[in-house]
Amino acid sequence: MYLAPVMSTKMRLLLTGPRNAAENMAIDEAILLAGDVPTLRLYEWSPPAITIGYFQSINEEVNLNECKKRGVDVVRRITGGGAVYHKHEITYSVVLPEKLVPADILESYRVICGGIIYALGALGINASFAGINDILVGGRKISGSAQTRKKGRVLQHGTLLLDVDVDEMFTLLRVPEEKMRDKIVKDVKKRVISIKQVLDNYRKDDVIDALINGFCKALHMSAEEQNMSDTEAEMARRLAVEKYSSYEWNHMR
Amino acid sequence: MYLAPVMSTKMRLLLTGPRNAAENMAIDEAILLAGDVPTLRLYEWSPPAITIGYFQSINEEVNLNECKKRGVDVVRRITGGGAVYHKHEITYSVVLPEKLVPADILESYRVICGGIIYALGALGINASFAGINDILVGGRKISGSAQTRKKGRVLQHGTLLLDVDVDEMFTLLRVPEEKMRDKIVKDVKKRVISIKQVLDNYRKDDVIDALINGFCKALHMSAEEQNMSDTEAEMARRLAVEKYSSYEWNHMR
Amino acid sequence: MIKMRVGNAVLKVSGGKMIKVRVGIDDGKICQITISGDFFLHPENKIFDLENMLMGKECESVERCVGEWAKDVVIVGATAEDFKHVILMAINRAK
Amino acid sequence: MIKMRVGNAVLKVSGGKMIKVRVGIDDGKICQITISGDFFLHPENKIFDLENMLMGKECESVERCVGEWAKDVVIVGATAEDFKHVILMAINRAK
Repeated sequence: MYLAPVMSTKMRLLLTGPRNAAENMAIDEAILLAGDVPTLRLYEWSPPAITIGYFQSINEEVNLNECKKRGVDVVRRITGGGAVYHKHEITYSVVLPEKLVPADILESYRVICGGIIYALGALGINASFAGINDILVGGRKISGSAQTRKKGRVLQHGTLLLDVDVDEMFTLLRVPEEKMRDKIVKDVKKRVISIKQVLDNYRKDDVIDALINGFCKALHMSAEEQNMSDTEAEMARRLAVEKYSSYEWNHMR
Repeated sequence: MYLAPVMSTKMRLLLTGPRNAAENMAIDEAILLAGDVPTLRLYEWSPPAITIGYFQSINEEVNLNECKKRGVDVVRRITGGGAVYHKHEITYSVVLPEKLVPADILESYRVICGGIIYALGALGINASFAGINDILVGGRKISGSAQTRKKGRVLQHGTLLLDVDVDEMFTLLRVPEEKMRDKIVKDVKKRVISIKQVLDNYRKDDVIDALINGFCKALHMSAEEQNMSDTEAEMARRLAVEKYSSYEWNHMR
Repeated sequence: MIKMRVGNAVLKVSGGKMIKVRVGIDDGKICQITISGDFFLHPENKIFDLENMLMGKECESVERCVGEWAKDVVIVGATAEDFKHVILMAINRAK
Repeated sequence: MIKMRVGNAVLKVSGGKMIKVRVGIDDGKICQITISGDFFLHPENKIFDLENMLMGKECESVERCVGEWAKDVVIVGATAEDFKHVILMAINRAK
C-alpha cells in the first residue's frame, strides 16, 4: 500500500554543480557540521575524481601516478566504504538530524536510498535495494552510498551512475592482486550498470529533477532551493584547503 | 673573540606559560603560519606530554594506554625528529624569516641553538653543540631541537631539561625491541642530564631570563614581551581542536 | 638488527567487504598494527582505539580486546568475528 | 586468499637516527609501503611523494626512484643511501 508523503517538513536544496574533489568533500562536511536544517545537495565532479573510504589506504587503492597523469583528483572521504570513480554521475548528499531517521544504520540506509529508487522509478527504471546500501537495476549496481553520524546529525552521500567506463576506472584503481586484474575487471563490468545503458535517451536535468522529487517522497519533505550559509561556505573553503587538500588527511592510512 | 651583538632587529617575546600539548603545538604552528614578526616563545607543559616527530608512528613510539592512565598528553609535531617527554623543562620556539638564518639547515640549527648555549653559560654551565641539534653538558644531552620551514619562515622549537626521570619516561615510551629495554634505559640514563643535576640550586625564572638573553645574543636581536595577535590566537585555538586533538593527525603514521 | 616479524592478511567477508590487517610482533606481543578496508564503522575514529588497544598485547588477547571494543561501536558490512579472524590470520603469518 | 608478502626493516644510521620501512610485494612489485622514523626531511610531506613514487614499481627501481626523489628534498640525520638501503632490506625480507 502506497502512502502519500506528508510534506510537512521543509528541506533545503543545494545545487552546487560540478566542483573539484576537495571542495565537494569539504561542502559535505561543512553542511554536516555547521548546517542546522535538513538538506539535500546534488552535485557533480570536475575534474573527475576518485574518493576512497575513511579506512582505506590511498596507495593500496589508487594508482596516484596514473591519476596525476590523467588529471583525476583523489580524496579521502569522512565516510567508510570503498573507492569510487566519480565521472559521469549525479552525486547526492542528505544531511538530517538523527531523530528524523531510523536509529538503526541499515534501516536508515534503506529509507534514504528510497529517494533514488523513487527517482529511477519516475524515469521508468525498475530498481531495488540490496545489501547494505546498493541500488540494483537488473541485478547490477547503479548506485552506492555511505553514511556517517556526527553531532546528532546524519550525512549520507552517494552516487547515481549516468555512464560508466570500467576499463578507464581500473587504469586508476589498483586491484588486491595484479594477477587477478583481468578477472576482476571482467567481473565488475558484469556487476555495474548506468542510466545510459538502460535508457535510450535521457536528459541530465530530468535525472536531477527526479532525484529531488524522489528524496522529497522518501523523506516526506518538501524541498526549497537555497544557498549555503556564510558559515558553511567559510568552513567549506577552509576544509577544502586545510584538510581535503592535505597529504596528512588523504594519506592517513 | 667575542663580538657584541648588534641589537638592531626587534623580536617579539611570547611567554605563554604551561599549556596542554595540543595548545602548545597549535600555538607554534599559528605563529609560524600567521605571525609576521621574528618571535621567541618560551613555554611549559601541563599536563606533562609526549610529542612525536612528524614521521613517527604514534603506536610504535608511545604506550598510549599508559599515557592515558597517567594523564600524559600525546601529540604529533609538525617537525621531524624523535619522541620527547616534556615534563620538567623550559621549551622554546623561535620563528624567523628564512632570510635571517643560514639557508643551510645544519648551520641554522647551530646559530639558533647558540641561544641555549649562551643561556647555560650565563647560568655557569659549560655546554657545547653536537650532532645535528643537540646541546651537551659533560658529554650528556641537556637540550634537543627540531626545525621546519614553511612560507618563507623557519620554526625551530626545542627543550631545555630542568629535571629528568628516565625510568618514568620509559614507562611511557616504547623501545624498538622489548628484550633490549633494560639496556636501552641504562644507556639513556648515561646520555642525558638536566640543570638540576648540574646546579645545586636554580630558580626557574633565572633559567627563563637566561634563555631570553641567550637568544637575543645568538640572534643579534632585542626582545620585547607581547601577546599573540588575534589572528594567531584564533588560528591556534582552531588548530588545537581540529588538528592536534584529532586521531587523524596524531595517528597519521 | 631488530627482530620484529611482520604479517599481513586480507579477509573478504560475505557481502564483499574487505578487511586488511598488517601486524608486527616483538617478543610475542603486537608492536605494530594497521587495519584498513572498505567496511563501515561508527564512529569512524574508533578504528584507532582498536589499534591502540591491541598494541603491546599478547596474541592470545586479541579475541577479548576485539570483543570489548565491539561493544562501543557499530560495524556495518562486517562483524566483530571477522575482525578477530583477520587479525589472528595476520598474526599467524608473522610468526 | 591474497598472496601479497610483507617485509619490514629498521635501520639505525650513524648519529643514531632510525628509518623504519614496511613493504608489501605483489607480483614482484611494491604494493604497500610506509616509511617512518626520527629523521628530518624538508619539506616534511615529501615523504608521501617517495611512498607514492615507489608504489607499483619493481624492486629493481628503488635505487633510481630514491635518487630522483632525493634531488628535491633535504634529508637531515640520514642520507638518500640510507633510505635506499633500508627499503631494499625490507623488500628482501618480503621475498
